[in-house]
Amino acid sequence: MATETVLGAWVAAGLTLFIYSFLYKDNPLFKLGEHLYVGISVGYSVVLAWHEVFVKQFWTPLSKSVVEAPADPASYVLLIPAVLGLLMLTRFVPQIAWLSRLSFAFVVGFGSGVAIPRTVSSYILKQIEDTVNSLVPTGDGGFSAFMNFALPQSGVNTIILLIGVVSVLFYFFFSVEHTGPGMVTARTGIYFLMIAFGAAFGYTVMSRMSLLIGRFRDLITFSGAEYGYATLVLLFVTVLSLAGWEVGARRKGGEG
Amino acid sequence: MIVASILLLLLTGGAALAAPPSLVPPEGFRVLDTPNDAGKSLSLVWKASPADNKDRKVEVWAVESPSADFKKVAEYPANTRYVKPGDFPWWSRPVGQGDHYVKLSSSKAFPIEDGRSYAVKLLVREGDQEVWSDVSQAASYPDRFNTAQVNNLIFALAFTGILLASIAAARRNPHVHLRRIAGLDAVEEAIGRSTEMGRPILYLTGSGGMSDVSTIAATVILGEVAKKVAHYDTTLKVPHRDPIVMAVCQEVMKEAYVQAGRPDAYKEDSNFFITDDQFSYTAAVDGIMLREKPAANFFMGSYFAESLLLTETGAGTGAIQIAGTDSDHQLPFFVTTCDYTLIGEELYAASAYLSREPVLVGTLRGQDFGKAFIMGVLVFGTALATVGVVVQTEIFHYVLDLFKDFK
Amino acid sequence: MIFLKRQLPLAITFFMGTAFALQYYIPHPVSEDAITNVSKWMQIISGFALLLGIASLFHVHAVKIQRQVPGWGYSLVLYVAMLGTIAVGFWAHGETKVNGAQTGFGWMYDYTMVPLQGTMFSILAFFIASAAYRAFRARSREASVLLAAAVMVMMGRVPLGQFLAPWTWDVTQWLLNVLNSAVRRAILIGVSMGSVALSLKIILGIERSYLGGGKDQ
Amino acid sequence: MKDFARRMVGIDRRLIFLLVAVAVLFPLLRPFGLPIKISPEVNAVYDYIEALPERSVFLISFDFDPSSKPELEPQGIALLRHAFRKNLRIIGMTHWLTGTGLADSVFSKVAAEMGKERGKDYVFLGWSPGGGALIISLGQDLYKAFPSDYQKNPTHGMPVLEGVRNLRDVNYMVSLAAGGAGIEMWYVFGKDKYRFEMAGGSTGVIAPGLYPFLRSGQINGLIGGLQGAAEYETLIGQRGTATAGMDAQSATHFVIIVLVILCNVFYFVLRGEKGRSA
Repeated sequence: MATETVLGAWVAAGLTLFIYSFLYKDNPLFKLGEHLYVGISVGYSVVLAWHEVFVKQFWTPLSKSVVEAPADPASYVLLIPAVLGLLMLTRFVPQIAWLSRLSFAFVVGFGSGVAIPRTVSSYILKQIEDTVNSLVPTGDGGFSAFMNFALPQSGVNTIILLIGVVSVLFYFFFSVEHTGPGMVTARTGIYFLMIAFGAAFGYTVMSRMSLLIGRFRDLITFSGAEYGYATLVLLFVTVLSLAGWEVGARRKGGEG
Repeated sequence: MIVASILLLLLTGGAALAAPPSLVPPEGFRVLDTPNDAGKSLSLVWKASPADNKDRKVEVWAVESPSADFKKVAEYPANTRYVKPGDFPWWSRPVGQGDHYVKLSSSKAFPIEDGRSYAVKLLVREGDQEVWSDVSQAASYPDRFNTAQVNNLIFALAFTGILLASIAAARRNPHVHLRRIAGLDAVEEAIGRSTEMGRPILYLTGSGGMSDVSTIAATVILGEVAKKVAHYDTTLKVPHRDPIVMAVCQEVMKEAYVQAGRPDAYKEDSNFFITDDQFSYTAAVDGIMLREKPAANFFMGSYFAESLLLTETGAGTGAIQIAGTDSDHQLPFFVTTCDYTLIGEELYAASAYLSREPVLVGTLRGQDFGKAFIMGVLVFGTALATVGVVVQTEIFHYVLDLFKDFK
Repeated sequence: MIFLKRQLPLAITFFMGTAFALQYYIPHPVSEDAITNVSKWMQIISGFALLLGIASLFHVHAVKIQRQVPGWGYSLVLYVAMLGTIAVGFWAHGETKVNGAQTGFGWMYDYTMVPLQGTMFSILAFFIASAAYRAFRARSREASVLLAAAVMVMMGRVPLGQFLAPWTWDVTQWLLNVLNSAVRRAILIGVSMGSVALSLKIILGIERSYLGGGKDQ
Repeated sequence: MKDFARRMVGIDRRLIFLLVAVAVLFPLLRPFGLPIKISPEVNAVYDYIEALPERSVFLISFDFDPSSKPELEPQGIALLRHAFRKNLRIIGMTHWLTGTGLADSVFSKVAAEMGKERGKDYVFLGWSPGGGALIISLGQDLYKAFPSDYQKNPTHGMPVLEGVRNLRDVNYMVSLAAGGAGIEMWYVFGKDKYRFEMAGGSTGVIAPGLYPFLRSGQINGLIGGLQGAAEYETLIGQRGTATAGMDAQSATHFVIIVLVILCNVFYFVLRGEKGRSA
């Protein structure tokens, strides 16, 4: 197997174990791994931002169009976003920091503008449209089709959906006290909420466990002979250094 | 959908019954500029006929320029391309419900330019019979407004009006009625308890910066807690992970102690900075919980994975825990590990309720009007839809279409 | 000057906001060209915005190292890692692979960043487990309902659950498609109103926090 | 009883960590291979791709980063295998900067395995910032949004992109999302205006939040978490890491369930005690 692959396996396994050492307690190995992580991902972002945005999106197209049609002002249009982008960076020069406001105004204005009609369309109208349905059984199938819980669109489920949406909306309605019928609706709402949270809970557990499984699979791979038993060796090293650190800390504690 | 299927059923059924009739040209054939588009496209419409069936083909023949002669552009089975409910709103429907509608876009085979008139005719063929429709002409134009989405625009404008009105109203009187929020009542109890136990109170403002609505809400609620704490003079500890938020919280607390008439009791060091690093911060706060055993823990603001570690340790030390967050991915954990939880918008509501800041209160009211309206639409709309099906009428679509999303 | 600093930004926001909100309703080619160009510009500006965030992080840790605040060593580690990655990255012209062969940049990504990031989040699996044992209590009727639903989904979503109690599968499906949908839809509508309200307040200059403070990204 | 409960509640959490580690390790080393059941949500995606004619345009957006690799990478691999098998033209991209390398390697890996050619059968456009703005930009003019692909080849005139001007020419789209900048965003800024059919693949964490869109047909299918990935692997009859992981998944879920039950048993025992002492 290629040297860099084996080396990679050792590095990957080591860093993984460093992070897991937090399970014992917060310790230098973990902090080391964590800061490496931040540093490397920021570095990666810088490199990609440069090549993918500055070079591909800006420099190459601009120079191309300028070479093709130097006289045409349209060739220089990409300078506008570049200037706006540069203005953002004036944040770091207190005297002219206010210039950055112009570009933020531009970006935030655009963002807010495009968001409004699309939000209304996708998150409000479309949702209302799908909630408003006839309750009486339509088409064939009759009552049995109406009572079919397995079919999300069936009549009974339509009713439940309507009750759920309205009662939860009402729970987040702050202009009236939750008393009398309001009380009943709000309670219904909260129970619906709890069931949904339960589902979210279950799914979150599922996700987290999947991540763990993924990492463990790698660790198992790296513990193979072809990788020089990287995981096992490094596990031993990590435990040892943790113990050493613990002892050191104790002693310091003793003196202090 | 249903209506369409019934319609289709009738039509095909009818076709099956009828003896193979001699072909008649499609009734009411027209070509027109496609409505609500950016141009470069024409629309063809013609009436549905009981004789439509899958063996009968409809061919579209068009001519680019007067000089050139007609050529075939497209072909469909005669029992397809019906206008279904939901395709068009009643206020911008080029042809009747259930009739035929075909959109002809500019293509290599048949380029369509704006402002030029094109002649189109249909050829209907079944078996060896065939018959031509008469020629219809139209030109394509780009449109200035998409009328199909006018309901979307109205909704947006109406909501703007309501929002501005309610903010203005709140500026005049910020003390409009807002409902009590259970989580806030618990605050009193928690503070009382920690006073009698002589233990400190721990208050976290979450991981967000000052630009997060939830962090702002957290600082507002901190002010309220501080006021009560000042009365009882219990110790309040606020560990931070963002220097700016810490500075704000110091001001808020000082102010609260002054309002409570106990400026002397305020301690500068009750706000303190730990680290901006997520897990190290969490570990440190857990340490505080285990050493000082606070009787009450408050978790307000936005949280990520750390929420679990914090609330778990807190639950272990037997403290009353009150949470408030809009981080929905963490809510399930807060609900199961804390005694009270302000869920999502409740957190914003709480801060409006306490601060009575006109914009906050006004926005909350504005959204309430919006919600009330939508709840009404849902209930009333369902009733209409049901009645519509019972008495077999399309009439209610004039109302229901207003709350659908058209393109 | 005060005009440039206060009113002009607000004017720009208002103009951009209204213009591109209305653009949605205008199919005319003119409006289409407008959004084609401006959305393209946004890509480039966002690139700079990214740099802004990164630069502030640079700054924070530089200060830590200068002042030698406790734990400044880690900031140094962060710095070295960051500069190291940047160096390797530019050396490889940002390419992770050159005709099939992995570059140093690709290696760093595959063997340091991927495992580190993956592991950071997988720790949570352990914390969920210990929280499950020590904190997830049915302390109220609501919490009991929540836990019941959670257990149902945890059963119904894995083969073992489907194997031991096949009905949990169907119940889970119904729970997700109907009950859960209803709640999520209500929340979605509520939150959307909030976000529309915020957008409106920004466009109308009622909400201005994005102009001050450094936390706009 | 009560002392026992008290002692049990007080045990060192590291023991529980150990328990979880074992629950994951054991099934990974000794899998017991339980059958995977297919949900309609996942089936819908499979059927739609199955029904697409050859050379249809399939856009897949890898909107995640290494932190959710174990869940979404298998989904991506399964989808690509299926799409390549159907001879679709595949366009790949990502909204998540730190996920770029991951997405690219998945593409090259599966393409190599299926003997497909970059630029002819598929293209990976790479990453670009902008989120919603980027989607709008793609919807208006793909070549403006991505003048060149991830390997710096100009997108104009690429055989794979023949006849594709913008998102309107996409036949099917799937976003594999780990968060906000994903499925919803693709709908709101993409499908809402450019009318292509789309589905979602997501991490477990965000899956429940996507059901309203599934119900309203805003997305026509949903692949949720590792289970979803395993279902898709089963559908295309090529078992992968997801299927292999499901046994461990089962085990851990049951450990959690048992822990929750224990937790509550002890809680009620001790609560009774508190009640009296107070």
